[in-house]
Order: sequence, then C-alpha cells, then structure tokens
Amino acid sequence: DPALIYDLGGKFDKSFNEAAFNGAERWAEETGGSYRDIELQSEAQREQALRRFAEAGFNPIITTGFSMSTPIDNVAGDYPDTKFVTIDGYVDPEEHPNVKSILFAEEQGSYLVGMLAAMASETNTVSFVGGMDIPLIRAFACGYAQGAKAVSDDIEVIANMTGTTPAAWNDPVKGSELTNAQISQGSDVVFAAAGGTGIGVLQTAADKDILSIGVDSNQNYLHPGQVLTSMLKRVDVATYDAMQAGADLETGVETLALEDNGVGYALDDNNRELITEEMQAAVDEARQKIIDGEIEVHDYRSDDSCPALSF
Amino acid sequence: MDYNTLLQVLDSTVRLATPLLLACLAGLFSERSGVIDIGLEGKMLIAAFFSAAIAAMTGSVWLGLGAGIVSAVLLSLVHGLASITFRGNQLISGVAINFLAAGLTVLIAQDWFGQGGRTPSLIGGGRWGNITLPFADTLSGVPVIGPLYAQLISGHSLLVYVGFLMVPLTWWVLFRTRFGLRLRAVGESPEAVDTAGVSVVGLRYAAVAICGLLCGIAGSYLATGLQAGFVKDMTAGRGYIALAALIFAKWRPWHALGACLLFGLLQAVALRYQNIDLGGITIPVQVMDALPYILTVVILAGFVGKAIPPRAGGEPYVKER
Amino acid sequence: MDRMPAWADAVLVPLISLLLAALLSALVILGIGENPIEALKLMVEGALLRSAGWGYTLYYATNFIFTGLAVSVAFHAKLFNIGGEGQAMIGGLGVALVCLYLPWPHWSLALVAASVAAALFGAVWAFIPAYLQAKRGSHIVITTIMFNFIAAALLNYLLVNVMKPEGQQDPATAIFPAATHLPTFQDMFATEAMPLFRGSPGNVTFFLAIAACLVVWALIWRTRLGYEIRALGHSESAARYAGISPVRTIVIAMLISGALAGLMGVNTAMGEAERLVMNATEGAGFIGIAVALMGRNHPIGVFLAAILFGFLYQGGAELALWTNIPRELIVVIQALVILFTGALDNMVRMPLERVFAARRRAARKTPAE
Amino acid sequence: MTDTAPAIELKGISKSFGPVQANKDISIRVMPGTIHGIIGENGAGKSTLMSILYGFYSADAGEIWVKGEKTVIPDSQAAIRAGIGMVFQHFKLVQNFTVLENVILGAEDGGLLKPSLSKARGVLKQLAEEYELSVDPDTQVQHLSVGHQQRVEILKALYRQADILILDEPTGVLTPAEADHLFRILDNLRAEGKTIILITHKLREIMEITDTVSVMRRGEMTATVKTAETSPEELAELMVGRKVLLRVDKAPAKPKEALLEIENLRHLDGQGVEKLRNISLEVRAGEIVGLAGVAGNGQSELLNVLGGYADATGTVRVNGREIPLSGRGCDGMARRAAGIGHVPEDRQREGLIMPYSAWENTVFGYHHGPETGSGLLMDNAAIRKEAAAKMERFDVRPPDPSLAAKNFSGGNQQKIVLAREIERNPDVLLIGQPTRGVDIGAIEFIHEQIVRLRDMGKAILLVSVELDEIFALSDRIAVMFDGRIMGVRDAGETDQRELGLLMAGITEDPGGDAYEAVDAAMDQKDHREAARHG
Ligand SMILES: Nc1ncnc2c1ncn2[C@@H]1O[C@H](COP(=O)(O)OP(=O)(O)OP(=O)(O)O)[C@@H](O)[C@H]1O
Ligand SMILES: Nc1ncnc2c1ncn2[C@@H]1O[C@H](COP(=O)(O)OP(=O)(O)OP(=O)(O)O)[C@@H](O)[C@H]1O
Ligand SMILES: [Mg+2]
Ligand SMILES: [Mg+2]
Repeated sequence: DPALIYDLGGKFDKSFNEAAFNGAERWAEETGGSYRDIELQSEAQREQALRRFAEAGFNPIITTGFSMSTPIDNVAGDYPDTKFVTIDGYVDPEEHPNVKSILFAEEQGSYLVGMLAAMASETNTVSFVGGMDIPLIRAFACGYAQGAKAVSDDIEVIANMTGTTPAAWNDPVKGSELTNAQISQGSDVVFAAAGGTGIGVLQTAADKDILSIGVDSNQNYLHPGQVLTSMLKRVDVATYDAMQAGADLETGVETLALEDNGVGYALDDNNRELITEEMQAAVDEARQKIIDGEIEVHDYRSDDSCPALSF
Repeated sequence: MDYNTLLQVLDSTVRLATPLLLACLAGLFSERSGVIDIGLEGKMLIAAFFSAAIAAMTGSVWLGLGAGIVSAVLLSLVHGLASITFRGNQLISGVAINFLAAGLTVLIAQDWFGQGGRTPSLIGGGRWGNITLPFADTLSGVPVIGPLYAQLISGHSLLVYVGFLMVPLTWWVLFRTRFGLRLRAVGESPEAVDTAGVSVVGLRYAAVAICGLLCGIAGSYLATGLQAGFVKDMTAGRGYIALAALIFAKWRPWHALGACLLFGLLQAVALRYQNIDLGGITIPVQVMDALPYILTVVILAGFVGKAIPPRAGGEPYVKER
Repeated sequence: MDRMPAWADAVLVPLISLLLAALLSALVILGIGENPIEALKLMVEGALLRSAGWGYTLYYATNFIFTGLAVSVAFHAKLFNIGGEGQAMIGGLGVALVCLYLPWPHWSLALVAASVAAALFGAVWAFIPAYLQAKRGSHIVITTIMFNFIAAALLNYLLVNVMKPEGQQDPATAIFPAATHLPTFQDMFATEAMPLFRGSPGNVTFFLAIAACLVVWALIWRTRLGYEIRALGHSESAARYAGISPVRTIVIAMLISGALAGLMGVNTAMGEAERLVMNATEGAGFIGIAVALMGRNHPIGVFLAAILFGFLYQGGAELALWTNIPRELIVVIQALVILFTGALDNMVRMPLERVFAARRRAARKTPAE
Repeated sequence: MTDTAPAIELKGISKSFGPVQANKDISIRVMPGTIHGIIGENGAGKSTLMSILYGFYSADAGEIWVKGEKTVIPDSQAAIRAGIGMVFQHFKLVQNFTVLENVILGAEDGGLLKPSLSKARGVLKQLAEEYELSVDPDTQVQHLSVGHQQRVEILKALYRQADILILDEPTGVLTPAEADHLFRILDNLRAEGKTIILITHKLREIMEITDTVSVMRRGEMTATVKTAETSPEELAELMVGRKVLLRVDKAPAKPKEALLEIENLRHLDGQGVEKLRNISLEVRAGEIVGLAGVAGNGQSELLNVLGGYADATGTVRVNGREIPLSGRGCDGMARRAAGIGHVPEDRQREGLIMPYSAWENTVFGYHHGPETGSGLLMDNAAIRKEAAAKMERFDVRPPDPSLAAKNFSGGNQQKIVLAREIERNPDVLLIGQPTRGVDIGAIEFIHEQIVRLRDMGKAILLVSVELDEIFALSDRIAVMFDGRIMGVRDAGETDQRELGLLMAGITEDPGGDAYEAVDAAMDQKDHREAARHG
C-alpha cells in the first residue's frame, strides 16, 4: 500500500496538503485501494514516520512539502526497496535512486492568474499574500507580478509575506489584517499563496467585497462569485499518479509545468461570471505562448531575483 | 503617513486590542480577588472554538457566544477548583489549562468536523456583522471628524463596543459596589474578609467565573467577529500579552484600556509595516514581530516600577489562627 | 496538621494523581469514539516494546530531563522559569555555532565544546529576566514568556537571513560536519546480529542528562550554593538576614536554570537533527514545568517524570501513525497529568491524609487498651 | 449571679488538630459587663478556644451558650449575629483600604457603597466620642500606627453592634501609653455593659484590669479565679506548673571598653525617607543597652543596619575596627565574621528557614564557616552532631535536630536562634524582641542566657517593645523616636513615665496627664505619615 505524509500545515489546509489528500482519496475510490496517512506535528517525527512506514512495508511513501527532503535524504539509503516521493522537495537522484522529486512550475500558473487579476482590477492595483517567506513562495509572487505587468504596464503589485516560520502557513488572523492593509492601499484583487492563512485572506476579501485568487486546490467554491479564480497546482494529480504507479514508480526529478497540466487556473460554475470571454481568450493565448516558449516566465528560484517585483 | 492611513492603522488597533482588553479585564477580576491566572490564553482559545463550532452548527452567532462563554466559565471553574478549593499552585493550574484548551479544541474539532482542527467557515448569521453607528454615512463627508467617526468609531462588531464598555463597567463594579469592595478586599487580605463574615471561597469563585465570562467573550470575538471560524492555536499568545498589559496597568481598569490599546497599536504597526526602512537600514520583519514582546519587557522593567500586585495574589487561603 | 509518611507523599500521591489523569484521558478517548485500551496498547508497544521505540522515548526524555531540571533549580529559589523554551532555542544556537564554524577532529571534543556553548547561551538568555526580577522586580513569569517569543524571533532572523544555506527552502542551518555527529544508541549498542535502536534519535546526550541529574542533586542538597538557593526560595527576608544576597542568588539560580535548559539544544541540534531547525524545542520547555512538578523538584523524580513524558510523546506519535486519533490527544493527556499532579494534588492528598490519620488513631488506641 | 445569664458559657469544648489536642473538655462562664482574662503558656490552646467561639474553627465536641441561649456558630457571620466581636493577635485589616472601608466591609447596607459609607462615617464619629476611639476615617490603614489599627479593629466590632468583645494578646505590640489608652477604652466599654474576654501573657495587665481570670494549660482549663483573690505568683505557678521567678536575677554591670561604637549613622529606606537620623551610641563590654521606643521609630532599622542588611552612612566600629556600611563587605555574613551576632526581631521571617530542619538552621548565616566542612560540599553529618549538642545545652524541646523549625513552638524556635548566635561567642550581640509572644517559662530561660553572655564580657544591644523587659535586662536605656535617639538613661535612674514621654518624642515633662500628651504626639505622627503618602 502507499502511504502519505502531510506537512505541518495539516491535511485540511484547503490548499496544498488538501490537494494531496484529494488525489489520494480519488485513487482509493477509483481503485478500491487503501493507504495510510499522517499529519506531522513535530520535527523528530519526520524521520520517524518515514522509517515506520518503510519498515511496515508501505510503498511508495509520498510526502508533501520541501521540509521532507532532508529527512528523506537521511532515510532513503536505509530502505533501498522503498520508493519515496517528495512533492515540492528535491533529493539528489544520483545519491538516492529510490527517490522521486516532484516540482512544479508555479511561476507559470501564477503568471496566468496574475493576468486575470490585472484584467479584473478596476483600481489598477493588485496584491499578493504569501505564507512563509521562502524562495518557493517568492516564485509564486514573481510569476503573479509578471503576469499582471504583462497586461498593464503600470499596474501596482503589492506583495506581503505572512511570516518567516512554518506558523505562517496557519495564521488566518494575520492574513486577514494583511489583506485589510492591502485593500486600504487600493488593491481590489488579492492572490493568497499561503496555505491555511489564505482562508483568512479569502474571507476578508469576500467581506470587503474585493476579488481574491485561491491557490493549489480549486478554492473557487469557498466564496462563490467572489473568488476570481484559483492557481491550480496539481498536487492531487501528482499524488494520484504516484499511488497509481505503486512500487513501480519511476524515480528521478520531474517538474510539472503548464504543458503537463501540472499548473493552471481554475474555471468552474463558481467563477464563470467573473471571467469574461476576452479574459479567458487572453489567458489561453498566453498559456499557449508559454508552452511554445514564446513567453518566458522568469523563475525566482533560478537566480533569487525577480524582474517584476522587489521583496 | 497620511490621515487616512493613520485611521486605518488605528482601526486595526481597535480590532486587535479588543480581545486583549477583554482578556485583560478578565484577568483583572481574577487577580483582584487573589487568584493569579495565566490560563487566560486557554480560556480564550476554548471559547473561540466552541463559539465558532456552535455558530457553525446552528447558524446563530448568539448561541455561539453563549457556548463560548459556558466553555470558558467551565475552564475557569477547573482553575477555581484547583486554586481555591484544593489550594493548588495557581500558576501550574493555569499552564495546565492552556495545554488542555490547546489539545481539546483540536481534538473535538477533528472529531466533529474532520477538518484538521478547524471549524467550517462561518457565513451569514454565524458571524458578527459590523455595526454602522447612526449618521456614519452622513457625517463621513465632514473633514477630519467625519472619517474618524465613520471609519474608526463606527463599523465594528457588537463585541468591540461591549469590550470598550466593559472598562467603565468594571471600574464601577470594582469601586462603587459592595461586591467590588469585597472583591478587592479578598485579593488583599482574605482573612479580613473571612473574619468579617463573608465567604472567601464564594467571592473568589465569583471572580473566577466573571473572568471566564470575559474570556468567553474575548474568544468568541476572535473566532466569530474578527475571523470567520476557528483555527488551532488562534489566540497566538494574546492571553500572555493581556497578562502583561494587566501588570502594566497595575490592575486598574482604565489603565488596562490604555495598555491594551498600546499593545494593539504595536501589533497593528507590526502587521502593516513589515520591513521598515530607516534611511538605508531595513529593520527586519522579525524585529517588528518581536517588538510587542520586547516592549513589554522594557515597559515592565523601566516604567512600571513598583507594580504592587494584590497582596494575597497567588496564595491559597488557609484558615489559621 | 496530619502529616502522612514521606513515602506516601512522594509516591502515593503522584501515582494516584496519575491514575486519575489516565482515567480521564481514557474518557476523552472514548469520547472521540476510539478504544482507550487499544490506544494504550499501541502506545506501549510503540514506545516500550521495541528498542527503536525506546530510542525515541529516551530521546524525548533527554529533552525533558534538561528542561525539568532547569525548572526545578529555579523553583528551589522560588522562581518560576517559563522560559525554558527560549533558553533551549538559544542553547541550540550555541551548539550550531560551535559545530558549524569550528573545526572538530572528534565528536567527543565537539560535544564538550557544544555543551559549554549551549549552557552558556541558555544562561545568557536567562540572565536578563533574572536580572530584571532581582533588580527591578519585573515578574519573571511574564519576562520569561516574552523572552520565549523574542528568542523565536531572533532565531528566525538568524536562520532565515544569516545561517540558512543559499537556495535552501526551510529555515535551518546546513547539516553539521560529520565529525560532530554524536553517536546514537544505534551506533553504541547495535550489532550485526542485534540491530538495536535502528534509526531512532536517542543518543549519547542521554548520559549527559543523567550526569546533569547527579550534578543538580549535589548542587541543591550538598553545596553551600544549593543551601542558599533553597533558603532564598523559602524566605527572602531570612536570606537577607543571613547575608545571602537575593540579587546574586536569583541571578545564579537562573543562570544555572538557563544553562540546563540550553543543554537541551545539544540533544536536538547535535544529537537528532544534526543541524539547527526553527522549531526544535517543540514545547519541551513547558513540559519541563510538568516534569519538575511531578518529580517534586528532585532529580530522581525529574528523571522518572521525564521518562513518563517521553513515553507519552513517543506513544502519541505511534497513535498518530497507526490510528486516526489526532496527536493533540497527547496534549490533552499532558494537560491532565499536569493538572492532576501539579495543581489538583491536594484533591488526592487531603483524603489520603485523612485515611492515614484514621489509621494512626486506630493504631494508637490498640496498644493503649 | 443566678438571675443573670452568663454572656458566654462554653460547655465541654474539645478540639484537636490531628495528633495535637488543642482544647480538652473546656468549660467556662463569662458574666456580662465584666472583663475576663485568659492566660496560659504558648500553645495552651487559648487562641484556638477563642477562634471556636468566633466561628473560625468548629469544635469537635461541646456547646456554646450566648446570653443564656444555646447557639451554633458555624462561621464568623453567625458569631457576629450573636453579638460577638474579635480582635485578633494579627489584625485582619485590608491595608490599602481606608478606615471607613475596613469598617463597613462585610457589614454594608445594600449593593452600592455610597449609603454605607456615609452611614458609617456618622456612626464612627459617635463611637469615637463615646469610647475615646478616634481615628481619621479616611486614612488608609497601612499608614496608621499599630495602636490605631487596633482601634479600627475594635471599631469594626462595635460597628457590628458586638456586645461581647474578644481580644487576643492585644498589648503584645503596644507601647505602655498605647496600652494604657486601650485599657481606658476597655474600661469605658465595660461601663457601658459590654463583656470583654482578654487573652494576654502579661500578669500585670491581668491584675490591673480583669474581674476574673482563667488559666489554661496543655489544652485544659486548670482554674478560674477572681482577680481580686489571687496574685501574679500564684497565676504563674498555675500556668507553668512550677514556681517561676518573675524578676531577672542579675549582678550590677561591670562595663569595660566600648565594643560597639556608632557615630552619625544615617539610613534612608526604599522610598528615600530618612529612618535613622544621625544616631550615635556606644555599647561597652559587659553591659546590656536597651533600646526602647514605639515600634516603627527606627529600632528595627538600626538592627538591620548593624546586622548588615540595610545600607547606611556614618561610622560603626566593632572592637575598634571600622566595618563597611554599604556595598561589598556589608552583609550578614561579613558582620558575623566581624564578631556581631544577631538575634532578629522576627524569628520566623528572618531568624529561621521554617521548612529547614533544626540542624540546617543551626548554621544558617554561618554556612560558609569552617564548621560546615572544608571541601566543596557541606559536611552534613558533622553539622548535625554539633546541632544536637547545642540543642541540648539550650534545652530545646524536643531535642531532635531533624525536626523542621516550623514544628517547634515559638519559644523553642527562639531558643534555636539564640543557641546559634550565642554559642559562637560574638563580641557584640544584637537582639531584637527576645521574648515576643513567648510564655513566662521560656522567658525566664532566655533572660538567663542573655545575662550570662553579658557577664562573659560581651556587649549586648537589646531592642524590645516591652518596657518591662527593657527595665529588667538593661544596664542603660536609650530611647528612640522618629529615627533619633531622644536620650540615654541609666536603668536605675529612670522610670516608666520618663521613658514613655521620650518615646513619644517629648523631652520636657509636661506634668499632669502624660498619656494625653503621648496620644497627641502619636496622632500627629500618623498624620505626617499619611500626608507623606498622599
Ligand atoms: N491550624 C492549626 N493546625 C494544627 N495545629 C494547630 C493549629 N492551630 C493551633 N494548633 C495547635 O493547637 C495548640 C493550641 O494553639 P493555640 O494557638 O490555641 O495556643 P495559644 O494558647 O493561643 O498559644 P500562644 O500563647 O502562643 O498564642 C498548639 O499547640 C498547636 O499545636
Ligand atoms: N499549621 C500547623 N500545622 C502543624 N502544626 C502546627 C501548626 N501550627 C502550629 N503547629 C504546632 O503547634 C505547636 C505550637 O505552635 P504555635 O505556633 O502555636 O506556638 P506558639 O508558641 O504559639 O508560637 P508563637 O510564640 O510564635 O505564637 C508547634 O509544635 C507546631 O508544630
Ligand atoms: Mg495564641
Ligand atoms: Mg502564639
């Protein structure tokens, strides 16, 4: 059986971890298989969970969050017959041939929702609330800003991070206050890439009658008609695929981008009214151009800098 | 900083100060009666959970408030049992209550809602709406005063006004009523109260229950006013800050208002200005995060001077000679 | 009043309190629709019936011994040190600096240096609250809590902005050089035939903790300093009369307390993670309070209570692994243990005293007649 | 007698605290309109009995009859309802409340304070005139002298319309003038028909004011006699069970060189108030200098400064060598090294660590000395052995070094402190309130020890609020008032009246009623104190 280990934000963060959970559930439903999962609560538990699952014969062991890459690095060698998956993390494939690292081109998806935000904005000001201030989240912000600037050259993009510790993934109160501050600076579309903190962001945006953009999972349903769209990061698909492959999982490093449908934006009944046909056309055109390489979206992580936004 | 920004920061200050203020007044009642309470945090937390949970299940924010208050009062009574009836260590009882609330809230939330220790998001009648005071719209055009009234004074949830009204009420109860006289006396000299033929235990339980009531309101405000639901550990140290404010205020209601507004302001500023640029030197966000705590220490050490706590605080009352 | 025998006070009261806490915990487990017996079995199997389980239990216990001793030394001077958390964090920082920036030929030397640094850093972090309490009367409970928050912010800043290697996502230092890696129980006791303690983090720091118990015992009950610390704790006015400086004694007691809490950093940073991570202490500073109380502020008691809490931690992790019981159950159990052994102990003691008094009266009567 | 019912009648009251039987089958009748004295050794059970009467403790057996009716008194409220008021040995006042607030506490009319306060103001004024019980109703209690605080306690009882008043060791902390005033108040109350029960260790007071006196011993009521038909000697014997010497037997002093020289000593307290103003005094080898004064006039501060735990300026020489008065080298341990022994005024708060065993307490303050062992660790076995010997020499009962200090009675605790300080043969012994609250049997022993040390050629500075004790022990007497030494007299050449006036800061004898002058002086002092705190 496969096993799934969620990062500290918890299984029901309505975004990142929950996407993995949804993927696993879908797999279980479709195949009738069963899996075991655990929400981590402490640092020393990371290795422990990996080892205990490996010893108990679970395979593959899928983990979410970059914090798991170091523990996997420590453990993988002891269990050569077990496959480990680190979503969002990176483990050297040379050193540990039984590990699969799955990364996403978040900047590309963010670029698209950035465009949508800019097109929806009436104040020509959009904003971003990040969770923990790490390169990954900066990559979100950077892609978002690039997308927005592609639509409107002089648009103002306000970006704030919730904090610098893992607690920043789960602080809706602060997310809400940050959103308030951004609204007062003129923002009328806010993109939350902040895990559980985003719930506060989306809530405040809905309360204050501005648009918001969800992240990772499709969060459009949280406030129908008030969430412009969600930047999808198909952690669910990645999880599903890994479980589907089972013990025969191909290892190595994989980056899921627009062309793999690994990232994208969400369109459903909840936001149909908000996205006009022109908007959709513009975004779909950009999507194709990115896939074709005509538009290059800068990845913050490639050189720790962003042309469209300063942090 | 322009006037509008100032108003927004102050507006945020009021929102953030309200739970502190309610908790601080809660602590004030308890400590004035001689029962030290570092379990404010836990009581707020449990109230936040139950108010959100019941509000989510019934769709009524009032029922939520009731549930929050009941749960906080129950925890208060546990504290009372430990520190009044069984003369246990009040600090330890407080620590235990904080742990208990942190664990129970998530445990029950998971059991009831299965959303990882969170309640469902509250909608409609499950949350406190913001009250627009009369003439707010009409007056908002008036320069200076208008925006002040419309933005800062008007437009908060009912519990904010309750919190602020609690200040004069607390003062009046404490210094103008028989109950207040006895309450202050029992925190200073329980033996005087006892020999005067008044029940020390009864008074202290009453104080502790009031403390629970106010913590209950504070927690409800957090989860159903400020936020739209409960998330784990959502009090995030506010109980401790309230305690510091209480010492800073020297256990006096009006001073408590000032102290809580100050701490609220610090938090609002830290939220709003994450990286302050002072002529080339950027103050890191961590400094802003730590600022309320650093300032608490500085204030305690530098300005409070001799904050004389209620004399019998922390001491269980044992009849002797 | 009726005194009951010392053994009853030291053993019977905590034991009954513990039972009450366990009973209530069982009710809580029932309340969330799980089976308490099964849960207990899982916990015992996972924590005590496997050597790796012991490795985890003792790893956690090591943390709690240090923080428990820290709290109890301060308690003897009647100081309530809630700052173990922050002191341990900063202690970990000391360990990281020593391990990362100094070259070490052998782990034993690194351990000595890291222990000194951890103790020193922890002591420094306890110094300011101690000084403010001694000189300005600033309530140490409040200041140490504040210093926990400040320590977190400081560590956060250092990890995020200074010590984190380029390109790394999580706020942590680089892995310490291999020469500083401490031998784990696995390294020490496992053989080809008997792969004991496999993969568990229990390490040589555990023995350091035992040594700390002995040193603290001698310090408190055999040295003049311990005599003074206890005297101050019982009566400040008497201490001043005797020429014991309250300021000096408060500061020294807190320095020792902070140093002990800081030593916990050796276990987490050097023994387990082999790097410094943001949230390594994970509430051990607070657990230390419960451990000290349950252990009646005596090193032997602290040791036993630390093992108990280590068991709870490890057992709780096992529960989370194999059942759907959230790990917060363990927080609730801890809370109940603290409540019953620390704050509601008189609930057990008062009736017990009555029982002993009745027995004594009966015993007195018989020979007289 | 037969037609008036007793104000109080207790029948067969028993009470035990675990193994200690504090009261055994006690019966007593107190007639209305009388003052009834109760005496007995420490721990005889006097306070316990009165606490039962006031509903503080409940008796294991027995009945209480008030004014001819059987009354159940489960709590203080019931006692108050039955017309009983009590003034405890340690006052039960809220220090930072005003007199008025203290008086109405628990006896308010209605939920709001205002009406109660104005009513109480009127009643207090009336009571003040009726019974010479004047205190400023708006002063905070903490700014009142002990004597005035006691008046507040009496006012509290009268405000609740008590006609039976219990006073537990009321004069223990009063000056002679204050005690005189108290007795006049009690006289007035008796004249109004009130009944008073008075507990005291002082036989003089018993003889002076009571109508009847009961003696308690080891929890039992051993005798009740009419005061007019007994004598102090008889009472002492009834109390202790043997003949007691009520005077101190000592030879005239043969003072030699000055061992303790104090010049221009000044000391400021934490608030910057000058508590010692230019004190100069010397104590010679082989003499006892008594320091008399109303509590709070600087005697305690002087002992603290000399004992090394309060800073001061000026010069102090011990055995000719100057000792530092602040900074390093100014602490209790340094003082002991310099040859100053110190029996503190409050044995429980200062002299002993109550939870420590007796043997641990016998090195308290000397724990860095050679007798505690030479190595890094303390030599507990040796200390314990030495302690056992000391306790035997000082007749500490029980002679068990392992027993915690808190488990010894007051008198025996005092003996432990004395043993520790005297056995080291200090050149100078500072001794504060050596016999406060101690029964006459133990007083006899303690006084003997002090005189013995004097006769060994040591200098002794004695502070006591008991003028009797000062007279009995001292060779010279210095009187302190408001931080100054008002005068030094030879013990043989002065009297109570002169000292009483000096203690109130009056150096010229005004003639006539000295007590009134003293009282006026005390009132003024209270006002100054209150004014200083705003
Ligand atoms: N609260 C208590 N708990 C246990 N024992 C007590 C308590 N109070 C008094 N006792 C015991 O009761 C006995 C009588 O004490 P009590 O205080 O009545 O004596 P007393 O005659 O007032 O003494 P003193 O003259 O010192 O005031 C004491 O020996 C003491 O052992
Ligand atoms: N609360 C208590 N618990 C146990 N024993 C007590 C308690 N209070 C008093 N005692 C016992 O009572 C005895 C006498 O104590 P008590 O304090 O009444 O002495 P005392 O002579 O009245 O002291 P003092 O002179 O200070 O008033 C001691 O042996 C002590 O062990
Ligand atoms: Mg008594
Ligand atoms: Mg007594």
